Amino acid sequence: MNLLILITLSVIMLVMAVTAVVHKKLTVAVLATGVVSLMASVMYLLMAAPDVAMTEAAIGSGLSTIIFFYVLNKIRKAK
Amino acid sequence: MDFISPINVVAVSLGAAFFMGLLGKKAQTVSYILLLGALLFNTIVSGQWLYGLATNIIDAQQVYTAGFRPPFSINLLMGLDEAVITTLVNIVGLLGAIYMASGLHKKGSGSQVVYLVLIMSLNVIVLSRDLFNIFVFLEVGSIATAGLIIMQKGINAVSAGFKYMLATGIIASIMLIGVIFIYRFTGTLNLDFVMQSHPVLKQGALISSFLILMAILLELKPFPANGWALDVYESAHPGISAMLSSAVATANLFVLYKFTGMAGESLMYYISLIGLVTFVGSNLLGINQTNARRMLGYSSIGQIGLLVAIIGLVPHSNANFKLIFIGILTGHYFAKAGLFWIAGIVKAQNIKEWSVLRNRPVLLFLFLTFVLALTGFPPFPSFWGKWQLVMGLSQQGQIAAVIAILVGSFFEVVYLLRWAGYSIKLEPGKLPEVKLSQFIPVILFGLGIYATGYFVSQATNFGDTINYIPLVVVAILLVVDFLPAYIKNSLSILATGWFAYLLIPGQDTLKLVFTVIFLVGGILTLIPGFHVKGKRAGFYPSAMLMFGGLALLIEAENMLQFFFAWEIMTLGSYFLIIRGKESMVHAFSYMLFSVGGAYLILLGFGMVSVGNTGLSLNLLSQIKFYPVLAMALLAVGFMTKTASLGLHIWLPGAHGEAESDVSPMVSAILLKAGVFGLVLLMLAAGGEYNNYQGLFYTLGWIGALTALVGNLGAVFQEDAKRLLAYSSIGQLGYILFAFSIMSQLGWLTGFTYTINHFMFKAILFLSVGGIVMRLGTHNMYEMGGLIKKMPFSFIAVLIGIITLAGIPPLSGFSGKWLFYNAVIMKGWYFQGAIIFFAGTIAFLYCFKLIYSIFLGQLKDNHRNVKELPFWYLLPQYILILGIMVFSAKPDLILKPLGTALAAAFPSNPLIWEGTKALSQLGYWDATTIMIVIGTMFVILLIWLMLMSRKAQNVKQFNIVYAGERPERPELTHVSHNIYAGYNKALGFLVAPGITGFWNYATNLVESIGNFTRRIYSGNGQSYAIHLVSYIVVVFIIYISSI
Amino acid sequence: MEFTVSKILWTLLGLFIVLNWGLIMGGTMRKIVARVGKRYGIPIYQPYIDLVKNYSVRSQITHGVMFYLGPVFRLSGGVGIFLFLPLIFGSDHWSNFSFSGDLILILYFQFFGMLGMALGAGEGGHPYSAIGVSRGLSQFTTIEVPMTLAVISLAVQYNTLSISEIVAAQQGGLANWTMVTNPFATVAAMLSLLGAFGHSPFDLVKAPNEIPIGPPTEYHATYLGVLRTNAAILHVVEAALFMNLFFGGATNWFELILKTFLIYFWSVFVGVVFPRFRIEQSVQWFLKIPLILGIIAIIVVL
Amino acid sequence: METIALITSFVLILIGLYGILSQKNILKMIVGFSLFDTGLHVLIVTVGYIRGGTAPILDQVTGTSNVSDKIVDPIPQALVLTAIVIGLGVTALMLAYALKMYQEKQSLDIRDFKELKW
Amino acid sequence: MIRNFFIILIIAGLAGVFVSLFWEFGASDTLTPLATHYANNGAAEVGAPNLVTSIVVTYRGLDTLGEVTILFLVAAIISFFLKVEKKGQKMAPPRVSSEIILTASKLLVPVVLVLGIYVFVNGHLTPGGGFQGGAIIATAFVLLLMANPRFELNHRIIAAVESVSGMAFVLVGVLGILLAGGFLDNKILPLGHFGKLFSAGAIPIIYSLVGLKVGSELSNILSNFQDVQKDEL
Repeated sequence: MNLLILITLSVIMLVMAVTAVVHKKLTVAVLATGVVSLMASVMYLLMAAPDVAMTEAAIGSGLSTIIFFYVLNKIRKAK
Repeated sequence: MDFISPINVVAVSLGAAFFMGLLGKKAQTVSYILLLGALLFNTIVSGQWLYGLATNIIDAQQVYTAGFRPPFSINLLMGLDEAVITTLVNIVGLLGAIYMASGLHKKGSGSQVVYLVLIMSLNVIVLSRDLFNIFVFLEVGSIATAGLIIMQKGINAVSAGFKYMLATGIIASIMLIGVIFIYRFTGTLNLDFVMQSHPVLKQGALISSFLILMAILLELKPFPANGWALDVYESAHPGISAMLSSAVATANLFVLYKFTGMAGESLMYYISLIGLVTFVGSNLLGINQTNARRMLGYSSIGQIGLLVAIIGLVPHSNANFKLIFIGILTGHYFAKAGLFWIAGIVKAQNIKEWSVLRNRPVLLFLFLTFVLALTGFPPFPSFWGKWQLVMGLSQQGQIAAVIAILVGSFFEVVYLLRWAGYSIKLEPGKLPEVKLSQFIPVILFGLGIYATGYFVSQATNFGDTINYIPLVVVAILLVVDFLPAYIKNSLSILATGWFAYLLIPGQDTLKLVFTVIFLVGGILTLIPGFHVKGKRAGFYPSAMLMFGGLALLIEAENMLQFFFAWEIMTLGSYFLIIRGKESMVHAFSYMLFSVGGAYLILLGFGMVSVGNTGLSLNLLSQIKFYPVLAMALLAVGFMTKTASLGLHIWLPGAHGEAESDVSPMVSAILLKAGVFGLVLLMLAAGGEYNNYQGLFYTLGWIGALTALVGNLGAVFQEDAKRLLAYSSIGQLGYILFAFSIMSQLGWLTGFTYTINHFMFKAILFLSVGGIVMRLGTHNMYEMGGLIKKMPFSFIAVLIGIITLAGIPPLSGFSGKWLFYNAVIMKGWYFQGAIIFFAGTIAFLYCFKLIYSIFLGQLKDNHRNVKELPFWYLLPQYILILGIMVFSAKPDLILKPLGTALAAAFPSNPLIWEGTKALSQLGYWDATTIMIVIGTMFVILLIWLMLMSRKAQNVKQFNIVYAGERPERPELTHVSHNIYAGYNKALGFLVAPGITGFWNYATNLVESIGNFTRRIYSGNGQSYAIHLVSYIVVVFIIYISSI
Repeated sequence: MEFTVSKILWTLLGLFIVLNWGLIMGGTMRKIVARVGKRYGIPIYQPYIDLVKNYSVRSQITHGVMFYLGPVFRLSGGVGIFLFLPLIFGSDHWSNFSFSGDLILILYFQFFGMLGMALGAGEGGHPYSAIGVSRGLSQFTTIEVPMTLAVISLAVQYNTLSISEIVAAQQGGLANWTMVTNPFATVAAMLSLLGAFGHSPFDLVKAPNEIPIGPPTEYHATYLGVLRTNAAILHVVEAALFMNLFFGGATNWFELILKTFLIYFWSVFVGVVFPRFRIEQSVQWFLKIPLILGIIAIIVVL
Repeated sequence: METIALITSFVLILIGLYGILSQKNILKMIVGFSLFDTGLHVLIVTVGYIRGGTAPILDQVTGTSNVSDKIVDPIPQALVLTAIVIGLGVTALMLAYALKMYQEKQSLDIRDFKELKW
Repeated sequence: MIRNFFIILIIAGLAGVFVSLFWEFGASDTLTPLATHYANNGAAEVGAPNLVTSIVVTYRGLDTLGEVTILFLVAAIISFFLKVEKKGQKMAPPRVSSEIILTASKLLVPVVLVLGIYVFVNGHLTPGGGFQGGAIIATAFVLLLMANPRFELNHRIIAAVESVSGMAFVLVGVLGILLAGGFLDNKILPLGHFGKLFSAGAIPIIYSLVGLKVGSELSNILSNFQDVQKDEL
């Protein structure tokens, strides 16, 4: 069961990662990165690492994404 | 004595940093004082440990955090190595903060916090024994650096900072991968435990340690994956660049050193390779730089590469490893920080604008100190380091590495000394105001580098045999440089006399000749200095550096002393030569050849030391490792000084453009240093019965061709001093040839030529130099008719050229006679014929010289020219006296010389019957010849006087001239290109083929550099690609080798 | 050897003989050249007349000390070579002061006179003097190369540099002469002799004199007398040197006079036949055939 | 399980790296960095994973003795915590740089910042 | 094109490095000796049930200090880096946030803050700790900003919290040297009863300080970006 979930997570992560790299729109890319992080934190839970999962969720998918959006927003405005 | 635990460095720094964050923007001064306080504290802690550990008051100590022993917790180790490195880091941290006082002030507490944290993190990475901990603090350091880079305003710093972050981000990630896998494969993160588990033995652990080492190597900016670092060096605040170059690099190097225990021997090989490639490559690219700070960046990277190479090359168990490392490290550390700091004072980016330093002699002095320290001149630490390195590597048989190191060093010398030349010679602009806070750190580092140099020298093998008295004399002269010239001149003469007094008594005959030439010659050529009015700033320290070096050369008993003296002398002569008005370029090329030669000598000495113990010069007679090659290297090294064919192109300019009284010093005296080296070498080779016949045969041919080309070159000169300079090339060719004969007569010839050349070239250069000074032109066709204005000089020059040409009865003929006998007995007929041909060519330029200057038509603008000053004539006439004595009684010198040579050259000696010398072939009685010719000349003169009646002196233009009457002396003075026909017939021999060769070589090097540096496209992403591909390429090479 | 009074007197006598023979030989040669050119020519004793006339000219000027000393140097050169050259083999009286130096001394002492003359002419301030000197020196350097090779060849052949010993080695008939034993060296040296005497085709050196200016005009009167004296002595002495080196020397004055005449005649003969070379031509010429001959001469004795 | 995680982490790292090396937009490069970091974190956690282990928190399930047989390795987890925070710091700083660069040049193309070269 | 090909090539190379590591990897069933020690003795030595916390705060406390320093550095750098000289330029007209966000933020912020504090105070007992708690606090701050873009955060207060907590962290560390076994030793306080809130020595204190510090630092960073938001270019 866990293995199946893990595989699914992996696939989502990789697809999102590729999206993040190749997609032209920055917002999409940033969001995709956030999703990758989020999936990773689920993965940590599966791998018995709740501390890491929390941190990744809060920092990796949360704060990083927010900062990204601040910057994106700023740049969009400047345009 | 209580030792403060090094962990307090972390605690105090961070505490202070956090507190400074609290202070906010209003209390900048308070926070700046806090910053200095914390940095001072760090310095005291590490200094205290250094003192304690160095004096064995205390043992190396482990600091355990959290109260657990490793591997359970992170521990720090404070040993002697760590103490040294942290002290270096903290000192430059403290002084850097003082230097950047205004910058840190302006930016507020934020930048001060970042600065402090950077220094703290460097301390931790040096001390920590935990891999992950080191990773964390490396990251702290990179982020702090990225923050400090943007202290400097402008797009350049921002984009450089971003490139830096890109690169360090990738590097850190690679390192993290390595660290985590090391944990996976060894089960620990503690460095000592990792090493105990021998990661080399397991493939996975090996790859992990490879990644860690690659990461730290990449932090050290290996060529060519280092574009990001260059941009930082160029664009960051100079204080920060200084910090990066000395403190950060030092700490990272130490980390590399700590980590090498994880790597196997095979990886060490690649580390050394990476280091060497970086050293050579980076310095090659440095050659094309015109931006001072970028150039310093290239140099930094090169030096760091060298240190990396040392870590990889020298076994850490080798007793000298630490000495080598510290020597080169401190040389780089002090010099690079100092130079970057000066760069901040100067502000100018282009190296040609650095002449502003001349407004502040102290600053210029410090600048030169740092540049010379970087290039590895004595007495700076890198000299000792490099010496020991070359010796050590040679003994390991790593000749290829030695060559790479020397090539890289040479490239570095090229651009650093060009820069030095610009700053000494170009017209200075306005120096920005120098703040005291900027000045103090530079001065302290200047002092530091001398002190460290002395310290390192004492630790070097045989370093305690170095005699520092000449350098003390130089230092004194530097201090009293504000005094008028005549006082300093007297002091210099006294000092030279004192050296002579110390050296001459009891000196063995062969060395005595050179001692007299070097030191008595030194006194004689210093005498004209009394004519100079004013201060003559910088002249006397340089001159005494040269004469001191020459004295040390005589005294040298081991190879280290010899090389030390050689470098000191080279340095002094460089500064003397570059004083000439137009001599910047020529001094530069002189220096390049000299340094190249010195490196060959160093390599040669290295080869000599292979398989031998000690450094005695006597080892030259028992070379075990490729003896012929070693001999040849040494010989070629010395031949750069004697300007032998192929290596001569520096000489005409250097001697021709030097100041009037410097030309005789460098020509009559300095060239003999090369001869001295050759003499030592050839004696050691075994004298008459040596195993190097082929080598000496070649040298003989080179000597003969040098003589021909030198003399022929002189014939076509219009510049009086260059004519003499070319003549020196020719004369030194004779000398090389004569010594190469390797027989007693050959050597007597060599010595006779040496002595004669010393005397007549000093006379000629003094006269001609004085005349050039009086007239303000070098061109002979602008002179003429000066015999009436300068009769004494005319007599001196006449005697000089008679001696030069070897016309009986003066002593030049002794040389010619000995030469013929030696050549015929040796059987070198064709070489001999070439030399003879060269000798007849000498007539051409002798005539041109004396005729164009003294005879023919006096020019209108010279009608009021006065005779040379007394101080110029005095040494000339003393030397004329010398020539007369040597001409009439050559046996005074040649007899004892023959006796001294008999040991090495027993067969076919010169036999003396009274004043008559007999060889197997012929005979010659100098005294009788002198009497016969003298008497005959007087009688014939009387005959003419009896026959002629009241010869009437007529005016200048009272000559028979077909049809018209000359009105201007210029039209009647035939001098320019008078050997046109000769040029048509033989000029092709002096077509600048050799100059062309060297030009081609230089252009080739430059264009390779220019082409290669295009990889630094400025695109940060490309730099990232370089980084990753570097890892991949090294990995592939490495993995395929194991 | 000592400087005894008798030695000095014998030497002076020798010098007197050489001077007279030189003058006569010079006159004879000019006569011969004139006859070859279908002219009547001067009387053979003309050089004596010239000499007396020059020495007795009343008015005289000088351009300076070196100008004055030039002829002295020149004459010293000629006389010096005479002094250091053993003239008659086996005769103690006629070996002059050759004990003070060997062949090398003579080779190098040639320069003494040339240098003085060049300097003296230089101070005269006449542009053509300098041109002449520069041409002369240029040509001279290349003349000396085959000469040197020949001398080296000789020294190797006879294993000595002493002229007396070289002559001694050639005694005992024509077959022992260097001319026979070492023909290449002899030819090389004889070719360079042409240049040394400065007759056509190697007389560009004197070309500026032909229009009535240059040293012989600046050097007038007594100076010219001294120079003429020197020329007379030098021609004989140089020929005698070649005689000693290549043609078996001379055991008596008659042999000396005959051989020197022939050697000198050789140069005049060639001069009459060949036209004048430009200076670069002569330089290159000497560095071709004579040089190759010289090299062969050395290879032969190796 | 760890095999898949390991492969995922490696591939993530490589994708991130490809982003860094190939994207011209600075923000996209930073996105690449984020991916790289995430991959790294997954890798570290995977290294510490023990089959069938529980979270390294001592509770009723694990008890306090012979814990070592029951839990996964806590050390990599501790390390990854640090790494995540560091990653955030680096990303934030890079973004600040990106912003500044944009302010200076109105461009986010890395190729436009080539004033310093050679 | 060539460039892209080359990039793929070197990434393939790097993949090669990974593959070689991958082959060596092999699944493991047992802990490393080091981890075993922590697992079996952690409770006794440090007294915290959450082993990750023991390691982060005590065994590898120096790393944590460094990590906190990094955030501190980043905050400091960004603050002076992104600072724009305000030259009396016009403020952009405030964007009126939607009612929902305003209400939600008023409601949520205190809850989130309490959650954050709970997470780091209980860091030694349950999953979570200083970093997570700090991040959560920062999230609360984000909510505030979202609700009111013109919300002026008092920098002084944030800075004060940041600095004081940092200094306290260092102080506790130094106390470890003075009172216990070494820098950052948690045994300056009694280990207490295993599994209780006030146990594990100084860990709760340190982790709380870390939480405060991380929270304030992250907020600081965010507010710096936010300040840039407000300043027009």
